[in-house]
Amino acid sequence: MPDWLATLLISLLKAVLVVLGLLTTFAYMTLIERRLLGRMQLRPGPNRVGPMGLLQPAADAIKSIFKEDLTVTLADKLVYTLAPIVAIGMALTAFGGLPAGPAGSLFGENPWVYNLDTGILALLALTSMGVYGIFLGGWASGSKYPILGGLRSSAQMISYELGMGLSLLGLLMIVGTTSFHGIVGWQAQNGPMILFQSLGFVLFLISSFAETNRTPFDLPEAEQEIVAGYLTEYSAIKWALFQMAEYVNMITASAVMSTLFFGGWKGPQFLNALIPGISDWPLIWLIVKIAFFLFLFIWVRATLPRLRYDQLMRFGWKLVLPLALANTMLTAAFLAFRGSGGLWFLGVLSLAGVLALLVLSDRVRTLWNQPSIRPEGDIVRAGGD
Amino acid sequence: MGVLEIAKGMGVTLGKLFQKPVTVSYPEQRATLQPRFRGRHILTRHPGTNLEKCIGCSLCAAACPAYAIYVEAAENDPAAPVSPGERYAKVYEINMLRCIFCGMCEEACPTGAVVLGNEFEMADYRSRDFVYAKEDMLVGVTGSIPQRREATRLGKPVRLGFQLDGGQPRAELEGVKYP
Amino acid sequence: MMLAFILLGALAIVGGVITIAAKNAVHASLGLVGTLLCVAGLFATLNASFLAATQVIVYAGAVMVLFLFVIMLLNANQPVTERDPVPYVRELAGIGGTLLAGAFVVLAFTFKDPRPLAEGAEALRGGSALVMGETLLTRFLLPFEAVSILLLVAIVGAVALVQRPAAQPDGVPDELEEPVGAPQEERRQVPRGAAPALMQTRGAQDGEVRA
Amino acid sequence: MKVHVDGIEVELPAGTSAIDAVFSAGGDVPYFCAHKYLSPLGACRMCLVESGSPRKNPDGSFVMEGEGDAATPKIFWFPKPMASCTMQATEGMHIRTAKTSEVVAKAQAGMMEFTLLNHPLDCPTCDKGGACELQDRAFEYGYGASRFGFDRRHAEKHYPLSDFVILDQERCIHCKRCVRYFEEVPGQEVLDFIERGGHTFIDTEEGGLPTGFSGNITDICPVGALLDNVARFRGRNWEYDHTPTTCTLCPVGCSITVDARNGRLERIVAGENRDVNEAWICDAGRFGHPFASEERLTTPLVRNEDGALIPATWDEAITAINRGLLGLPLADLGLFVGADATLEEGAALAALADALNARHVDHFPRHSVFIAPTATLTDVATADAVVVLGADLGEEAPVLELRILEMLRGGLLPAEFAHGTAIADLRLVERPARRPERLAVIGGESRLWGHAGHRVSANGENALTRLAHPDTDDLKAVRALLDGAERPVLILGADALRGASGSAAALLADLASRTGAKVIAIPAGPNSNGLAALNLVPRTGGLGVDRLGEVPAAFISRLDPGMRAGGFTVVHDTHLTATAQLADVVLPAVTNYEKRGTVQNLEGRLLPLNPAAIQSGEAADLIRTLTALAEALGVKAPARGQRGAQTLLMGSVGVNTATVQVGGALHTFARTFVAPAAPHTPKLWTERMRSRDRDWVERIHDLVEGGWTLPVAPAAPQPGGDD
Repeated sequence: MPDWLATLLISLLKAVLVVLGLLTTFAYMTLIERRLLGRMQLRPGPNRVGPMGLLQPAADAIKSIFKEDLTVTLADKLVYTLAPIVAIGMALTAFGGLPAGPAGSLFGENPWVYNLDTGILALLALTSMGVYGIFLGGWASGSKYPILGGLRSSAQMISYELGMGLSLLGLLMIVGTTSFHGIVGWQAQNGPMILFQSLGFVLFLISSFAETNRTPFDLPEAEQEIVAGYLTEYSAIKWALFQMAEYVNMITASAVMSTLFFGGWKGPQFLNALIPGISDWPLIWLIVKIAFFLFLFIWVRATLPRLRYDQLMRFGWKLVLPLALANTMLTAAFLAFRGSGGLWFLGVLSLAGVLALLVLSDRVRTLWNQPSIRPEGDIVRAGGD
Repeated sequence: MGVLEIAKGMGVTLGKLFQKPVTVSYPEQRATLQPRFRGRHILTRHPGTNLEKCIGCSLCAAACPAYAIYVEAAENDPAAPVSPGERYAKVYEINMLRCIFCGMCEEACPTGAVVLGNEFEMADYRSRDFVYAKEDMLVGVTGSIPQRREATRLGKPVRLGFQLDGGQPRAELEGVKYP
Repeated sequence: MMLAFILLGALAIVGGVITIAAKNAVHASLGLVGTLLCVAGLFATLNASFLAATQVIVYAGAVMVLFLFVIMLLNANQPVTERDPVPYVRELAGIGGTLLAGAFVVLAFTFKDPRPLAEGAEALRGGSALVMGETLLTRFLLPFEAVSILLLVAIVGAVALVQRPAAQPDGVPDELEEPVGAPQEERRQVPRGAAPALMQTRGAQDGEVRA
Repeated sequence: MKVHVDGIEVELPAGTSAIDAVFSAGGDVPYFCAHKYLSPLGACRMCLVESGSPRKNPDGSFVMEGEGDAATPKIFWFPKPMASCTMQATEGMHIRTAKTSEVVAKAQAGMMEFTLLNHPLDCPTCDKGGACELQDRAFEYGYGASRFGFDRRHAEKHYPLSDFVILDQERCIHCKRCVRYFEEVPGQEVLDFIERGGHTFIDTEEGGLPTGFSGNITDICPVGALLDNVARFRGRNWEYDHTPTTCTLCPVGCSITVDARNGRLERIVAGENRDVNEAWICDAGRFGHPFASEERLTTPLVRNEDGALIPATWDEAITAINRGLLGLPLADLGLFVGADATLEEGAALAALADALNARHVDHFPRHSVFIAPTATLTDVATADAVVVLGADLGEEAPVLELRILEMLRGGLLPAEFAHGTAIADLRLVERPARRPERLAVIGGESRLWGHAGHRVSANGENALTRLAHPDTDDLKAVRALLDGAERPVLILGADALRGASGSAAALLADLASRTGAKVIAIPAGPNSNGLAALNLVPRTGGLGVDRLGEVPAAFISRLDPGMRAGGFTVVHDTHLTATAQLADVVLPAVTNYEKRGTVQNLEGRLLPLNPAAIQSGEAADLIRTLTALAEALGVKAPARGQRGAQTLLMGSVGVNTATVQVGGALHTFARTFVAPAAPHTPKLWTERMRSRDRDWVERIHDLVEGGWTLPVAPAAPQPGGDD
C-alpha cells in the first residue's frame, strides 16, 4: 500500500470516528440536556425508555427516521433537501481540525483529521457556511414562517460572526499564529489564554451562544413567535439533521473555546508534579473541558429567557462588536507599546475591562435593551431588519 | 448590576439541580394531590341511611356552563327508596368530555349530592365511554370507567394513580376514601 | 493535486454555468456560492490556505448571504419570463462574451511557463497570515489603504442612498418610496428603467457595505 | 275615572279594582290569590297597597288642602295598607305601591315571610320550581331571609286528589284559587278548605276530583301544591321546550302550550285565549297526550314477501308504492284523510286529487250536512238562553261546556285592559248564583244534564224537528225559552247531526230565523269545519271512507277504519293502528303537536298550529307525504311544503293562512262541500285517552299505586335535608 493511500485511509477512518463520536455525543447530549433541564426545573426528565431513559436517544432516532417526511407543495425540493445536509456537513467538518492530543498520540497517529495552518480561519469559514443551512431551509420551505425565521436567524448569525471573529483578533496577535497547534503550544508555555484575554473570551462565549442558536439567543427556533422558524415545515430525519447540526455546533464551539482559551488538549501543567505527564494525556483533557462548556450551555438555557429580536441585534452591533474592536485595539496597543512589560499586565487590563463591564452592566444595558427613538414618520414605514 | 442578577439566576438553577424533583414518575409512583383538587364527580350518600343525596332536581344541569349534565328524575319507590324524599335521579349522566370541572354543579346542588372528587384518570378511547352514569359516580365506586374495565380484565382492584396530601378528601366528599 | 485541481475547476465551471443559466435567482446565487467555494478550494490546493479561508468567509459566507437576503426580501426569485429589463443587454453580453473568449484564446496561446505561479506560491510561503499581512501592510500598503477608502466611500454612498427622503409637505409619496413588495402590475406603471435601476443599486450597495 | 298610582294619573272605567289600576299604570303588585277568570277574594294579602281618596263635605264640595288656586282635594289615606285586589278604585283615588311606599314594601315583605313560614323548602324537587309564582314574588318582594328557626308545618305531601292531580298539602299557601275554580268554572263543589289557620288544608269529597276539567287547578296553583301527575318529575320547567299551539283533539281549538323535553311530549298546559278557552282546557286535552311520545312509527314500513311489515326507508317505501300501484288507473286511487288534518294538508290533498282526477276522496269524520256556525263561543258565554240539542259535550267539545256554564253564572266576561284581562274583576263573585233555567238540554244524559233547568230526553235524529214543532210540555217550555230569549244560542251535537239531511239544515235555518237564535253545530272532527271548504268529499262516482273495502287502492292518512282497501293500501299514521297493520305500506306521520298549519274550530275561527320539538324519526306531515306519493305515482306534487300548500289554499279558498295570529281570527268560507256520510259519534275520552297497547288510565293508576305511600320522613334524620 502506498503511503499516500494509507494516509488517506487513516484520515478517512479518523473522520468517520469523529463523525460517529460527534453523533453519539449529540444523541446523548439531547438526553443529558433534557435530564439536566428537568432536574433544574425540579422534575426527573425523560426516564421512560431504557434504564434511566438511556435508550431515549435511540428511540428518538428511530422515530425521526421512520416518521413521515413531509414536503410542502410550494417547497423548492432540491434546496429543501440540501439545506439540512449543508447544515450538518459544515458542522461536522468544522470539528475535524481541532487537535485532541499531541502528535502521534492516537495509536501512533495524529489525533486530528486535518491540520491547517489557518486553523481558526478555516473554522470560521466553515461555521459561516453553516448559515446557509438555516437560510436555505427557511427559504426552500415555501412557507411564510420559515422564511421569516430563516431571515432572522441568518441575520443573527452574520451579525455575531463579526463579533466572534473580532474577539479572537487579540488572541491571534498575541500568539502570532492561526494554527490550533501553535495556540495550544503557546498556552502550554505561557499559561491559558483566558488569563490574558478574559474580555475576548467573554465576547467569544457570548458570540458562540448566538452562533449556535442557543438560549438566550435561540430566536431562530422561537416557537412562540414564528412557530419554530426555519424548522416549521421540516419533519422526520431532515428535522433531526438540523437538530444534529445545532448540537454539533455546540460541541464544536465548546471545543474551540477549550482549545483557544483553556489550553486545549493539554491539562494544567502543575499536575505534572503529582503524576508526571498527566497534562499530555490525549483526549481526556479536551473531553473534560468540552463537557464543562456543554454543561454551561445547558445551564444558561435553564436560566435565561430569550431575547427580543431588536434587543438581540442591538446587543450584537452596539455592544459585542465595539467591545471586540476595543479588545483588539487594547491588545494591539499593548503589544506595540509594552516595552519590556510582561503579558500579565495585559491580563490585568483585560480583566479590568471585564470587571468594568460587570460593574457598568446596568448602565450598558440601555445600549441594547431600549429601542432608540425615531421620528414618527420613519416608524410608520419601517421595513424589515 | 445586570450581570449579577444573571449570576444569581444561574445560582438558583444550579441549586435546584441538586434538589429532589417535585414531580414523580406518575403511573408507577402515585401523584400527590391537594385535597382541594377538582376531579371526577362523586355522587354522595347520606351516611346514616345510605340513601343517595341526589334528588334529581336538575339544578346542576341548569348551572352547568358546558351543558355536560343530564338528569332524569323519577318517583321513589316507598318500599325501596333511592333517596330521601319523593324524588330521585333515575338517570344522572355527566359527559366528562364536555365537563370543564368548574364546580358550578357542586355549588348549585341543594343537597350536596354532587361533589367534585379527586380522581382524574379518565382517558379512554371512544367518546361514548366518557358519559358517566350514576353507577359510575356514586360514592364507593373507585376508579374511572377505563380503570375499572382494566381492573376487571386483570382481576385486580382498581389502582388509583394519586394520593392525597393529608390523606383526607374534602369534608364534602362524605364516605369517599382514597389510598 | 492535479486531480483535485481538475475536479474543483470543473465544479467551478459548472457552478458558473448554473449561475448564468438558472431561471431561479436563488439557484443562480447558489451556483455562484459553489463557484466561490471551488475557487477557495483551488487556492487551498495552491497552499494559499489563508486566501482560501478568507475567500470562504468573505465571499461565500458574507457577500453571497447578503445577495440571497436581497433576493428573498425583494421576492426576486421568480423566474424571469418577460423581456429583459435592461435594453440591449443580450447584445452587450454577446460582445462581452466574445471579448472574454478572445482573451482566453490569446491567453491559451501565449501561456508558456508555470513558473511565475510557483514563484508566487513560494513567496507566499504556505499562505500563512503572517506573510500575507506583512506583504499587504508593507509592499502593498498604498493599494490596501486605497481599497479601504473605496469601501468607506461605498459605505457612505450606501447610507446616503438608503436614507429616505424627507416626507413631502403635501404628502405626495416620492417615487423612490414605492414599496419593494408591490405587485408586478403596479411596478410596471413606474417609468421604464427607474425600478430596475433602484433594485440594482440596492443589491450592489448592500453587498458592498457588508463586505 | 282618574286614579293616581305612584303619582301617575290613569284614566280607567268605573268598577276597576285597585290592582288593575296599578297594572294599568305600568306598576306591579304581587299577588297569589287573584286570578283573571276567578272572583277576587283577598286571601293571600300580598297585593297590599296604600290608598287614599278625597272626601266630600256635606255640601258636596271636596275637602280641600292648600290655599287659593293651589288648593287640591285633600287625600284621606287609609290607616293601613289595603288589599288592592278586592278594593275598587274610585274617582281621584291615590294608590302607592311598594315602589314609592316603604310601608307597602315592608308589609309585602312581611306578608311574604308569613306565607313562607310554613312553606317547605321543596323547590329542588318541586315540579313548579322555575315557574313558581311564590318563588318569583319571594325573590322580588321578600326579605330574602327567614327569622324563624322552628320546624315547619307537616302535612300530607303525596296526596292524590285524582289520578291526574296530586296535592302536596305542605306547599299550599291557602290562596283558594283551586276551590274557587271548581265552584265558579265547572260548577263542581268538590274541593274546599278544611280546618282553620295554619292547619288549613285542602281536600276533596270522597272519591277524589271528578275528571273533566280538574287539570286546570294545576295551572292556576301559584305554588307547587297541585301538580300534574302525568308530568310528575318528567323535567324541570326551564328544561322544557315550550311551544304555544292549538289543541286539535276536539273542534274547540283551545290554546295550549306543549312542553317537550328531549323529544318527548311531557306536559301540556293551558294557554290563554279569551275568545276560545279563556284559560281553561279539558282533562282530555291536558292529560291525553302520552300517545304522542309512545310507540310512534318512526320509519316507513313495507310489507315483504313473507307478509310481514318491515322497516324501510322512504325511498324503499316510494318504490314499493310505485310497484304496488303499477297498472292502476290513477283515478281509482282512493285518498282518505282524518278530519284533524290542517287546512294546508287538506288543500294539498285536494290538489293532488284534482291532479290525479281521483274520485274516491273523503275525509272523516264529517256530517252529511254542513251547518255554518253563526254563534261564537263568546256568544255562548254571553247568551241568555242556550239549548243543547243531542250533544254529549264531554265527548265532543268539553270546553264548550265550560262556556255554557259561564253563561249560567251570568255571562260575565272579565274586563279587558291595556295590560290584558283584568286581574281582579270585581264583578265576578265567589259562588255566583247560577241560572239553570237558561239552559235546556235535549238529548241523552250527559254531565251538562245536572246543570240544566230544562232536560228533555229525546233521541237525536228527530229532536230538531220536535223542537221546531214541540209536541210535549217539556219541549214547549224549551221552545218558549228560545222564543223569549234575546240572545239565544242553539248548539247541535253529533246526536242531532248524525244522519241529518239537507232538510234538517233548512229546518234549523227556519228555527234560527224565527227565534233569532245563533247556531253552533259541533263538527264531527277537529277540523271538519275547515276541511268542508275543500273538495275532500267523494266526487262523481266516488266512494267514501265507509265503503273503503270497495275502493281498488287507497292512501289513508291518520284514519283508522280498521280495514283495508280492495287492493293496495297505503296508510300514513302516527302509530301502528289496526288499519296500518293491514296495510301494504305504512308511512310514519306526525301528530298535530308537531305540525305547522291552520285549523278551523267549531265557531269558524282559524287557529294556528306550531310544531313542538317531539322526536318522531322520519315521520312526515301529509304535505310531504303526498309529495312522496306523487313521486311514486309519477305525477308532479301540487305542493312540496308548507309554503306551497298555503299558496294552494290561497288559490282554492282565498285564505292566507300564513298570516293567522296566535289568537286566531273568525273566517267564513264562501263555499262548502257536503256529501252523505256514515254516522259518527265523537269519543274524545274513550279514543284519545287511551294508549295503543294499554289502557292509559290504568298506567297512571299503576304509577299511583307504586309510589304513593312513601313516608314523609325517612328512617334516619336527614342532615341538611330538604325540609
